Amino acid sequence: MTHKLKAERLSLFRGERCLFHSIDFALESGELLLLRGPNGSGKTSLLRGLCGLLDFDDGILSWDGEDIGRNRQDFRARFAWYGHKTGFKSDLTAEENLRFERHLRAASGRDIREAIDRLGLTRQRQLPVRSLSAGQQRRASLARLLLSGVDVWVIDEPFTNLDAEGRGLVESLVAEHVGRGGMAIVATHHDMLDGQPVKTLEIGQ
Amino acid sequence: MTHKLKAERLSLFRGERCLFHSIDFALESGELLLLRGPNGSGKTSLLRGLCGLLDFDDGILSWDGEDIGRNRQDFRARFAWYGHKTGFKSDLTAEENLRFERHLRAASGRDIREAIDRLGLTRQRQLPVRSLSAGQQRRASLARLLLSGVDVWVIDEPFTNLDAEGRGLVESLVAEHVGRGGMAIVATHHDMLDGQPVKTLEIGQ
Amino acid sequence: MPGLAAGFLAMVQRDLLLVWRRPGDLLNPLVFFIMVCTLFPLAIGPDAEVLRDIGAGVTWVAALLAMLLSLNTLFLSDFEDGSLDQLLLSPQPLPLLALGKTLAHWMSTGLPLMVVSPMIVLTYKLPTDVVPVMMVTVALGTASLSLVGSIGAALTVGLHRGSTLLSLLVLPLAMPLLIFGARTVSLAAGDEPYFGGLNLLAAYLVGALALAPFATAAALRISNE
Amino acid sequence: MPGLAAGFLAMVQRDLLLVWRRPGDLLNPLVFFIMVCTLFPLAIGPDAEVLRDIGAGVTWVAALLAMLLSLNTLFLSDFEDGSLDQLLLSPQPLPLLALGKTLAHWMSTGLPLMVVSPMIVLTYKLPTDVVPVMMVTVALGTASLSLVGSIGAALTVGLHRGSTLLSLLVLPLAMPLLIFGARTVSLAAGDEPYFGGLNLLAAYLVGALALAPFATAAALRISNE
Amino acid sequence: MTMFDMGDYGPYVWTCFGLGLAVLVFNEWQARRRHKRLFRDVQVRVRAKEGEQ
Amino acid sequence: MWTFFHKLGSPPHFYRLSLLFSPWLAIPGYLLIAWGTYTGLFVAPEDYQQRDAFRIIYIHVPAAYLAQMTYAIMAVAGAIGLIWRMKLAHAVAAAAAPIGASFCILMLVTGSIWGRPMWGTWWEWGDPRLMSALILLFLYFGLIAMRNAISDTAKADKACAVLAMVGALNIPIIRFSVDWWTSLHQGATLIRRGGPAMDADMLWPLLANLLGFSLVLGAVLLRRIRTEVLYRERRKRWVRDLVLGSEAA
Ligand code: HEM
Ligand SMILES: Nc1ncnc2c1ncn2[C@@H]1O[C@H](COP(=O)(O)OP(=O)(O)OP(=O)(O)O)[C@@H](O)[C@H]1O
Ligand SMILES: Nc1ncnc2c1ncn2[C@@H]1O[C@H](COP(=O)(O)OP(=O)(O)OP(=O)(O)O)[C@@H](O)[C@H]1O
Ligand SMILES: [Mg+2]
Ligand SMILES: [Mg+2]
Repeated sequence: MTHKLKAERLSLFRGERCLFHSIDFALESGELLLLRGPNGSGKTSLLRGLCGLLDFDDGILSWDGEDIGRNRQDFRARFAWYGHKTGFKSDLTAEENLRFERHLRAASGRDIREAIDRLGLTRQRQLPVRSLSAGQQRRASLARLLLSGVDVWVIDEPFTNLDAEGRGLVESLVAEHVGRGGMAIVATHHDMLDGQPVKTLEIGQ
Repeated sequence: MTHKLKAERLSLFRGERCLFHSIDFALESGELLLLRGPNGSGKTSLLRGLCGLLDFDDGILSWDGEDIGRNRQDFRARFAWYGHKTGFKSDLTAEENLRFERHLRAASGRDIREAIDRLGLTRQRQLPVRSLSAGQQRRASLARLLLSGVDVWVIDEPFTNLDAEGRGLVESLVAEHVGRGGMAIVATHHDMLDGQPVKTLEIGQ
Repeated sequence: MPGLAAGFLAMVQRDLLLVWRRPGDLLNPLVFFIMVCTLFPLAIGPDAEVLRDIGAGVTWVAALLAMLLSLNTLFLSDFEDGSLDQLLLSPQPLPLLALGKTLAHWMSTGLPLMVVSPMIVLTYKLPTDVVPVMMVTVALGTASLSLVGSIGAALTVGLHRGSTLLSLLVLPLAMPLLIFGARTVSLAAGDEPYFGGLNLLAAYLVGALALAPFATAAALRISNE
Repeated sequence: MPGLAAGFLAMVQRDLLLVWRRPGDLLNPLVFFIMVCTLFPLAIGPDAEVLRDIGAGVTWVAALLAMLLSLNTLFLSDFEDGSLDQLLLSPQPLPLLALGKTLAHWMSTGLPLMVVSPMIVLTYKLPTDVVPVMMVTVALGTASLSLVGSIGAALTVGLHRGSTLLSLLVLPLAMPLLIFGARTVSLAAGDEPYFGGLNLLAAYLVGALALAPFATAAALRISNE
Repeated sequence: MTMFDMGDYGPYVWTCFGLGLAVLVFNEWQARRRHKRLFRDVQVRVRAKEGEQ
Repeated sequence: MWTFFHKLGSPPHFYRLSLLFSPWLAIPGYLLIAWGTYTGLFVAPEDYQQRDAFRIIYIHVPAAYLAQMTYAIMAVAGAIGLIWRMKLAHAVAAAAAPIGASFCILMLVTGSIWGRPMWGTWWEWGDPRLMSALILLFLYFGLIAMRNAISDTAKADKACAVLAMVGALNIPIIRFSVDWWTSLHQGATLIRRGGPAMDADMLWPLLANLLGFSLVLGAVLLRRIRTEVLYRERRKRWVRDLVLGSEAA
């Protein structure tokens, strides 16, 4: 079944400044939206607004024609968020963190161990998240997306701190998800999935 | 006057694991060393060891033939560190932070305002560091390097969160510094200063 | 989606696991409580009669302060490492998750206080038959404090303000607990009837249990913008 | 390189500026202190004689606790935002910078406590001519606490252990201060000679001033690995 | 038998000496046990590593 | 002489030699304690004031001295480790803390048991001598807690060394406080001008126990240091050989 996410006239102010004004886009199942813009243009803020972490000052966000803002709770099961912060407790191992999050949202049915192996953290399985290197922490929080059975992946700068192999991994994860009929919205300064059909939204010009 | 930084047989353990073993390199004024390696290979740890934030388990680091480990304090004025954390108090503006740091180490004689303008933060001058976007924070901490009159820049993943323009800025800053006879040691997953002579050190193979 | 009970229990379990990994957090309020209770005799001097007079008061002030101080971090680490984002975005009802966190908080702060409170009875030379009353009042009072305090903690989490604001918010709500609690123990120590105080404490707890989780959830959404 | 005095002063100035930006931090220990001192009469009841007996003790315990709790964050935010790295890498002598931070800490915690301490004298119905003694002992005691506490804060900064460990480390060192301080005020309130205690407090301060910055600097280097 | 009464202070004196003995025994035992455990631990680990190679 | 010390400082040698030394301390130590305790309990005359209760002195005073001596050892070892970067010194400090804490507890418990018949109370808040003993215990607890809190051994060593040195400076301050206001506790009877104020019959068993406890401390300390050394060197070649060698034997 295909879904449709539509944004109309989104705008947001910060302090005295208008970060963005009247942003529109529409996204269907199986599509990827790349969000681009210079530093400080408001990409992170837009993404946080999309998944419900902050409120836009104006505009409507709808899912299959239904206004999401009307009743956020019904739509929470559809969005997953991957930001600058890991969202993991740093005293627990990645596995323990993921096992907890199992109970928070629908799962993709994948095995936690398997996901950890896929992200190349097999040897670090026993380490608390605190002891992982910068890139390893980013990898670990990718596992959250992989394990969730959620429609829309909202991703902020996924390539940060990753080596070439890790960047390839992100691309293939997103491609897989989109291929299975998911949606993804990705803010990044780098190119991604070259040669495949992606929508692009530029902000802050 | 040219200087020489030399590392012999550096090694470091973390927990049960040997992160790296017997690393050697030598660097002269006007040279750039790129440090490369996959996630978790110990780049960050090596850099922190070089500028004196942690002790190696073995090996000698020398400056113009003098053992640095013997008396670190004498060599602190030679290294500047740019890591994952901004090193700024987030309640102060970038300018206030930089003004404080003026008193900590030798200055390059550049004006603080000028540096801020150069990094594209003119409009954000009044904002506390907390309110800056991810990329703006990274830019602000680049100003520290620019303002310090220090021989060796030790830089960990400078491109993180920066847009294309910001990445160009980093490259030109490093190129300028090296051109003026400074040294720079940069850990990065990306290419840098293509076509110019750089030394490369691979770890974690 | 996983069931409601599963989410609630997972929340409690995660927070207890965290405490287990860092027993320091568990000991924090406990050590503070014991510290306050032992510092007093040191500073005041060993006069047994004075000690007996202030025993109940010291215990309750110490317990209140210990709880207040531990509340500061109730949501702070979740806010800082981004896991609060994940909780807010979860389809699980937030009041339930908040209640889970509060329960774990009480189990790791109020419960230990309750367990050591008899020690205070001895240190301050109160009659030993006060012990059960002391334990019951401390249990009821700290549970109410956890609940009421969680609202304050949620309201102040993003403000980077330390615990002043939190104390100011929670203290007026906590004052009745302090006064009833200390009075009940004093009365019991003087062999007078004390059931009125106990009933009030219990009623307060029931009210807090019914209202606090919703207020906390609403406050968390506002604070995390 | 900029001069030593410049570095020291810049350090003091920066930390005071930070406090100024977030007055909550300044109020934190102060509010705590006032809270402890006012909660006691509430919990114990208004018996003037009992209050007079415990006045000096309560003040000193409250001051000690307020200082201990504020110490926890002395180096924490510097550690977390990476500015501790920058301080450690600076060619300025670290003990001097540490002393600067400690001075700023005292000015934003100990000094306000000193200023409000006369209020306590009134609340607890102590004779008013105790006021100067109270202020002097509190000033000396809190300054020593800032210094000694900075060692503990530096030792525990990277451990993510909350304030338990810190309290455990600092408390033994602070106990003499508590005992001398409270005793001196009590003696003064009872019109007895109290200069011995003052001298001891002063001697402690001088010792701490001479040694603590070096210990703190060493501890910071160790903790930040 | 009166020797063991210690006047009326028997209980006090004997608990003290008992505790003294207990502390001595505990220290000796703890020291030996820790060494034995660690030694076995290291042995297991080294053997596992040798096996790997 | 120097080569001897140098050898002692090298872990494998220390590991081997310590096993040889420790019985030479332990056996005379336990014998002295046995004699001292027996004589103290059954031979020494009773005190004219405290009567038989005074016999607690034969446990209490050695415990008190050892608790303080162990702290001194720890602080000095920490300083040596920090200043001369001698790893063995850190091992000594790490090994000493739990032993010292155990004697400190013994001192407190025997003291308060003694206090019951003598002063009519188990514990007296605010008594300077009692408080200083308690502070010493807290210092031990702080050190042990901190060592447990830091997972990296080298870092824990350095941090504990700093703390031990700071705590050591505090001890004289605490002692000084005793003179300032009156204490229930007895003044110095052993070490004071004009010689010990004690009957020779009472004194000799006390001295025997003091020496005996000290020797036993040395023996136990050696054993614990040995364990520490083994732990710290567990990745080294000599440990591997040692461990595999014992398998063959
Ligand atoms: C909890 C209670 C007690 C504690 C913490 C305590 C602590 C100490 C300490 C630390 C010392 C060593 C002092 C030094 O090295 O100069 C000591 C020695 C001594 N204690 Fe106690 N004590 C306690 C109770 C008692 C009691 C009740 C008595 C007897 C009535 C007693 C009699 C002695 C004697 C005779 C010495 C030897 C003094 C000397 O030779 O300097 N203690 N005690
Ligand atoms: N206590 C520990 N026990 C075992 N391994 C540890 C411990 N602490 C850290 N490590 C390991 O040390 C390495 C840290 O290396 P470092 O942060 O220097 O990596 P890096 O090369 O900078 O990686 P990245 O590119 O991801 O930033 C990681 O592999 C981590 O798993
Ligand atoms: N209180 C404030 N007053 C004015 N401007 C603010 C305030 N808070 C934030 N801003 C501005 O809002 C913007 C934050 O945007 P956001 O973090 O969404 O940027 P971004 O596009 O994600 O940037 P980056 O690529 O650097 O991550 C910044 O330009 C910042 O300066
Ligand atoms: Mg961003
Ligand atoms: Mg790194």
